[in-house]
Amino acid sequence: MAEMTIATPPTTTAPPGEAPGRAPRGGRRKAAVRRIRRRLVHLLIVLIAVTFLSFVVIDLLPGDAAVVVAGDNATPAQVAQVRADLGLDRPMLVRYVDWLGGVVTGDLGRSFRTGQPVTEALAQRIPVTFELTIIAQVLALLVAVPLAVYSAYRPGRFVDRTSMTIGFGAAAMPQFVFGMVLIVLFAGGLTSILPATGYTSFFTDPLDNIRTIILPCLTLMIAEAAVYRQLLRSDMISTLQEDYILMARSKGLGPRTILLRHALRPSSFSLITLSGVNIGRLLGGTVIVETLFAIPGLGQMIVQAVFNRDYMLLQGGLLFVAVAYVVINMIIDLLYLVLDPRVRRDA
Amino acid sequence: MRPTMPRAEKAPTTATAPTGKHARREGYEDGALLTVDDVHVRFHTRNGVVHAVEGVSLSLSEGEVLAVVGESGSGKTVFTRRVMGLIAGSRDTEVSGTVTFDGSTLTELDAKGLSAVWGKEIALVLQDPMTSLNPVKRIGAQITETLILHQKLSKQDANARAVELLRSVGLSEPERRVRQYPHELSGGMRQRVTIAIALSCSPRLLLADEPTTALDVTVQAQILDLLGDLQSRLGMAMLLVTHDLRVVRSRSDRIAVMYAGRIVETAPTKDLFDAPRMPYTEALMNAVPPITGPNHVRLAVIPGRPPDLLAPPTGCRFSPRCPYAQDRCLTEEPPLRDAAALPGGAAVDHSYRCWYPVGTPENAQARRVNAERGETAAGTPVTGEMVPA
Amino acid sequence: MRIRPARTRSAGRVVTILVALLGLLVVVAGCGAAGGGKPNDGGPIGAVNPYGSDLAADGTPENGGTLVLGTDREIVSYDPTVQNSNMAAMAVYDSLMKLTPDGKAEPFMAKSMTSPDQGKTWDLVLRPEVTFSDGTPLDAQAVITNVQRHIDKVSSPAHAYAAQIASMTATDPYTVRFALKAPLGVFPTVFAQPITYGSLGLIVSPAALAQYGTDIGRHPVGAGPFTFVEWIPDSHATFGKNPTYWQQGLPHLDTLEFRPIPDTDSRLASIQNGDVDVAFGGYSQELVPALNNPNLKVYYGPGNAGEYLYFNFAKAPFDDRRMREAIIRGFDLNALGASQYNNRLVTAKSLFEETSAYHTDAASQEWPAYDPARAKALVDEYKASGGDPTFTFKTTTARRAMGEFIQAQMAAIGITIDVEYYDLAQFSSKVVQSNDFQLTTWVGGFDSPYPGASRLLHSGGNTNYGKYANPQVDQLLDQAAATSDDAARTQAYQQVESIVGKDLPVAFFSRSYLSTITKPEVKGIDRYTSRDMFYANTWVDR
Amino acid sequence: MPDSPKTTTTTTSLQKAAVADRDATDSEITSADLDLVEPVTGATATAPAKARRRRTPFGWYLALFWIAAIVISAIFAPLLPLWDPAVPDYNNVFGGITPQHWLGGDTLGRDNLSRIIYGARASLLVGLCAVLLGAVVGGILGMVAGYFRGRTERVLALVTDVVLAFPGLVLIIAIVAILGASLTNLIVGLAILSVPTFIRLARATTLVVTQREFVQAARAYGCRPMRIILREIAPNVVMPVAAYGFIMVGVFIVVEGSLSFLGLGIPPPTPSWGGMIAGGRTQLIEYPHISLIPAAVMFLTVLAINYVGERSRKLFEVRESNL
Repeated sequence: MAEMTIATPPTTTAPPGEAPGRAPRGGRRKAAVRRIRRRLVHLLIVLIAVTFLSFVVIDLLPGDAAVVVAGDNATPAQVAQVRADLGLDRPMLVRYVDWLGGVVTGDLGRSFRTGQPVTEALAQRIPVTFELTIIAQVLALLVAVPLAVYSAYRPGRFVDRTSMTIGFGAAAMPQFVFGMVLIVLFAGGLTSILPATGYTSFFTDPLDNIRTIILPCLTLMIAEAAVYRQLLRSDMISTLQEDYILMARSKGLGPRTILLRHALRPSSFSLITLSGVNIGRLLGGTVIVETLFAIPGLGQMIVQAVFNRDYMLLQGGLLFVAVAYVVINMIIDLLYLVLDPRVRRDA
Repeated sequence: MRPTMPRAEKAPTTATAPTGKHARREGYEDGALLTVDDVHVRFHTRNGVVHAVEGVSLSLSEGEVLAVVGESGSGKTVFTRRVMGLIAGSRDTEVSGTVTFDGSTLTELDAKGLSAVWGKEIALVLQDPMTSLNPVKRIGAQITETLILHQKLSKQDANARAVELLRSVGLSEPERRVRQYPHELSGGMRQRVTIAIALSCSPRLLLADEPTTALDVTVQAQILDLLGDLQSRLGMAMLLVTHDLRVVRSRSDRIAVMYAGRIVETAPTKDLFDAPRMPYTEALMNAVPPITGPNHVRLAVIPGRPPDLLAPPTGCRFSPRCPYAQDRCLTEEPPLRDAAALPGGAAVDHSYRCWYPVGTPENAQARRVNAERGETAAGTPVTGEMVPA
Repeated sequence: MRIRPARTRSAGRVVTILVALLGLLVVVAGCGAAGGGKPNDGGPIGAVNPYGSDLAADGTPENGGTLVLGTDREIVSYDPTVQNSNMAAMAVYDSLMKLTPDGKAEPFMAKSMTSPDQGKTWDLVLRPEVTFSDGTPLDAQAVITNVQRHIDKVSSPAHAYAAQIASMTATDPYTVRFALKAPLGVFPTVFAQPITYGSLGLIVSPAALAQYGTDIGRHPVGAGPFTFVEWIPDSHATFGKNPTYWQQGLPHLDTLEFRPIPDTDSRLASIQNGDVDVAFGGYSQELVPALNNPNLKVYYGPGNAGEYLYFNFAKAPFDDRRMREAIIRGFDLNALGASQYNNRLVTAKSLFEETSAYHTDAASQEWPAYDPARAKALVDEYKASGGDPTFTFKTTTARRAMGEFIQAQMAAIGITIDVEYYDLAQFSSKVVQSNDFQLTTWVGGFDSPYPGASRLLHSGGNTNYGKYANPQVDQLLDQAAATSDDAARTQAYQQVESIVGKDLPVAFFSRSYLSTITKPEVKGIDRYTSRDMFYANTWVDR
Repeated sequence: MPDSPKTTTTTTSLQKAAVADRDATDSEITSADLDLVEPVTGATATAPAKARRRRTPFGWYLALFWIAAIVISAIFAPLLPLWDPAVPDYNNVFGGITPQHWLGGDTLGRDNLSRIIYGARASLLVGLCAVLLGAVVGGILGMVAGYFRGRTERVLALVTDVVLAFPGLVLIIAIVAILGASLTNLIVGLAILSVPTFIRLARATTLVVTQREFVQAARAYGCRPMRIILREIAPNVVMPVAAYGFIMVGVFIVVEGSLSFLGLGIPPPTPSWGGMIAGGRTQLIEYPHISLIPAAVMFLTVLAINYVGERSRKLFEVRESNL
């Protein structure tokens, strides 16, 4: 969902705590491996459950894929033929097992509508969505982290209050309104300095690529940045209450060192989780931005696939989103291992 | 190390009152390393104003150990942090009084000036080693950053020095420790690390804020001995804050007893133990420490609760809990007075804050009065065990 | 005791920002509101260069360059047997025949098409110089192979036309003889249709068909002015100049790039911003601003039929003519125009558009005018005769405004209706195809009356979703299609239009708004009113 | 030497969480807790003490007033002297601000003010009901997961991950397509999307609360689990869930707007803010008020909700920096 940005509360992500000085020191690496393995099994089950769920949901959807493929002029017999051709006459479970078999061998089938292999469609769209997502995330973090750090350093002061108000405002507008405003401002309304629609691959024309993704990325990042700032600020203020910050201060370290070297890392766990969740979410659906700016991304593909009942394409898209979710969760877990030494030992 | 007479009735104004300047000069001429003059700290909270520290004055010479003793909430931690400058005035925090360290007025320094003193000249050891080390930084890095900052050591030299420091605080395998994270060490080991950090730049003054409260009983003595050992070896002055009068008996030169944000009695250690004047000090001494059970469980040894600093009692702050409290105690706050004039009060530099100081006829009279009516003037019942034998 | 520092956030600044933001929004909105309420006096939109620009007046063409074209939907397939709206198909295939403004067909890629026997058999003569871009010749066998695909594939939009062919023979390498089951005077027009309506005139290289099989939809090879380079769905489809194009010296352009921009407002923004050189508009919301923009050039023709409502003749209440008339009489076109067409609604009161030869003014006169009182009376009459006038109006999710409008209009004449919205997939299968509706919306313009009118009005016609059946109309339509006599055809269609005005099989209310919007420097536009373009002559005056 | 008993400390839930995180079984945590007894006030601010007001800021009242005004007028909309929000007036199409129509008219000439007030009903209903549903379901599941741990927790973690790994928009489209487009179904869809987050939040809080003495005591007395959850745990979980839920109300109001852009919002003729913004979008250049006025109302409302929510959260959680 496009604007579920705020849907993860910071509390969900507190890294697991543990008793100090208790665990055996030697088994650290082994424990980390065990932890990862356990997560992998869990996430594999998630994958299977999600793909199965999507088959069930698709099966429940009214509207007949065969009718859509056969076209408005088709006769019933012809629709039946199409249905048989697409294999839609078989029971759902059979189709699922069949599809799963294909997934294992790397065959995701073909789009009902255009006949394009689903793997090819994914290969065309994933880089686009990926670029958009990552750049938007990086921009959001670049804006949010300094603001959050400074706001936590001087809570209630000008920077904090102003960025909070702007942030609240950013979270109070649907994304498409921002997009519309940006188009009016930069693409054909007041000025014409950026393209309103279209996407050029980086490998085709790097400069054009940057020009085409500026507005979509800005639209995506505004609300994200607001949420990130709020979250990091809150965690950072909490960290700044810790004794070790007082200790660091008493050592004579300057505020900059304390904020960046001592407080930022232990404050960043929730932010990393949320950012990860958002990347996963955006990879699956920047639909509104893609539609508004005519970006050939995955979100548009998935939504169009639902509307066209292009089940194979939809199934492939959902599989990718689920895999992305799983992989990102793994990455977050690994990041925890890197960032929080306390997690490393325990499992 | 002479507590100057406070101007208790004077409303705190600004940090640079003429008296403050005078005190600084005087302290410097006396060779005092640290002079604290009429320090006040007030927090403006949602529920009212908290008088955390009220007109505390004291001084500390090079190489001297001063113990600040008081219950939780007596303001000793706030006082320590104010001395260091970690608490400064803000919209919610009102401060006044001066703190002079080695001739310079800390209370007039800006953040930059303070940073140059902190860690280098004055170091701090906090109560809880579990929380005072950064959980995501290696031990070594937490030690070396002061060395690199203040002593301009190279990273390599700093690392070598960190190992040395850990060895000097009695940690085994220091080479391995520097690469470990705090959670991999026990509480006692961590406190040794914080001490190593504090001592890394050989400060002239160490503020130890309840350095053993959070530790197991067996470890407490070790840490205190270590501190004492290092203090005498390095010849630094130490302000040892504790709630446990026992532990400072053999480890301090002087003791200042704090209650409700004020110093209620101050004397050389031996003198204080020989002849406590303030009933509160007496009560602290007579309180029987728990021998078994978790160390952190606080037993109600002195009846009543520490005063609410939002609405402190009028008169003597201790009066609601004092077995000798008379009517005067409830209305009139006693000033800090010199004990030299009292019977048996031969010692110099012994001040107390009481209308009926222990060991005087007035006190005996008050005790009798209260015993007769079965309760103090504040209405606290007087029980037999409260009366010292 | 927990001490809570009273860190209060001085609200002053927050309040200031809040008030400032509110003020800004109110001012912006107020500016709009102040200008609101003024009726747009532009009036109905008339035709503007409906068939493209005057090639001679455009000046000397320049060669080279890339033309970027924004389309309103993504291509489904380049296979002519797959129904979809595909603006790029003409670029790669060209067309054997080409429609003239009066709805007739003239030879284009073919040399000629004639009937020796009043439309029973037809001889299609091809140009020997035309080859597919893969080098194979566009000969009689190629045409037969392609037409056979439409015959075999029932789902082809052109299947209905092809099904009338009894036999095809190659009388010589470049001549195909079509023997029809019955005479069809308009047979050449089915070789000139755009891909959307089904056309036999888009010819795919048989070699490519053999190579790609069912995948031909993604690898088109034709004899058109451009050759397929790549297609990345939802991103772009690129075409390069065909060096062996049959028209010497053409095309002018080097490259065509089609970009799908499905969002109407974004599409308009793109042409205004200059992201694209050409935008294929679908709605009045982009046509009107483009007409008002001096920096844009617009090509538009209202076309026949247009936007209309289907009555379902198989279900109450619209099996009763009184109710059909009541709906039309209760439908305030001025209000509709004001609310949804910027007051520039091109009202439709007849099957054929006003300038068409098949149109008579009498038919327009006959069409029920807006008369809510009469509509109410008709509804009451229907009720009195035991009918229940309530019904469910089904439409697509994109037509919510229309749903709301009709609901309000019907309420005014005393009919309470439910409105249901469907996404396009459900709408096709659950509503229209399965005939499960009482009243629904449609957009369906056409250039030539055959097959357009037959598809819509002939019993069993493949867009006759309301199951309208009038033997007289069927006969007239067949007659019009069969005859080779223009005058007889005109008369037959005029009669059809007149009967339609009486039977009210559908409720016409608007012509279509299918437009081509270009930057002024784009020259040599050659188009149908369905927006489909011939790209060989297009050039850019840089 | 012993200290006297410490007075009750009002630690915040997050501090409790922090304490428990260190490990509730470690005997040393209490000493960490004790440190909170001492007022630790940071503020390196060198500025002299000034402005010691402790007034609630004016903006807070302003925000509360705005929310109250919207809610009250939405509730009493039928009693207010408003135009019928559903009846078109073709003389007022795109109408400007007039004494009759204070906020002008929309594409069908319906009164904007009336539609905004009636729209508040739908928009607030979506926000409130979806959050309420999600919070109740997610809250209960989260408490169950956090209390029982073990298999229950693992199954719920799986459910949570599955929902999160499924694109929300596809879920909404599917629900609307399967069950039909209606206010109720939209609420159900949004509630399903919010359940995982509430599960996680409630679970995290429950983990902390369960470690506390009164719960441990209740367990030791052999109280039934459901009783413990409802009597002991739920009261402690409600606050954080409610604080987060309050913010989510604003989020969902905005989400409804976004869904309207895709034609998946509240189906007409029921007016909703998102539907009004999306409906006026095509007239944005010529008649911006049709889109922008509801946009402004949505903006201010969500802003006010966020502002009040953030401040209420702070009331329960005071933290000061050591820096």
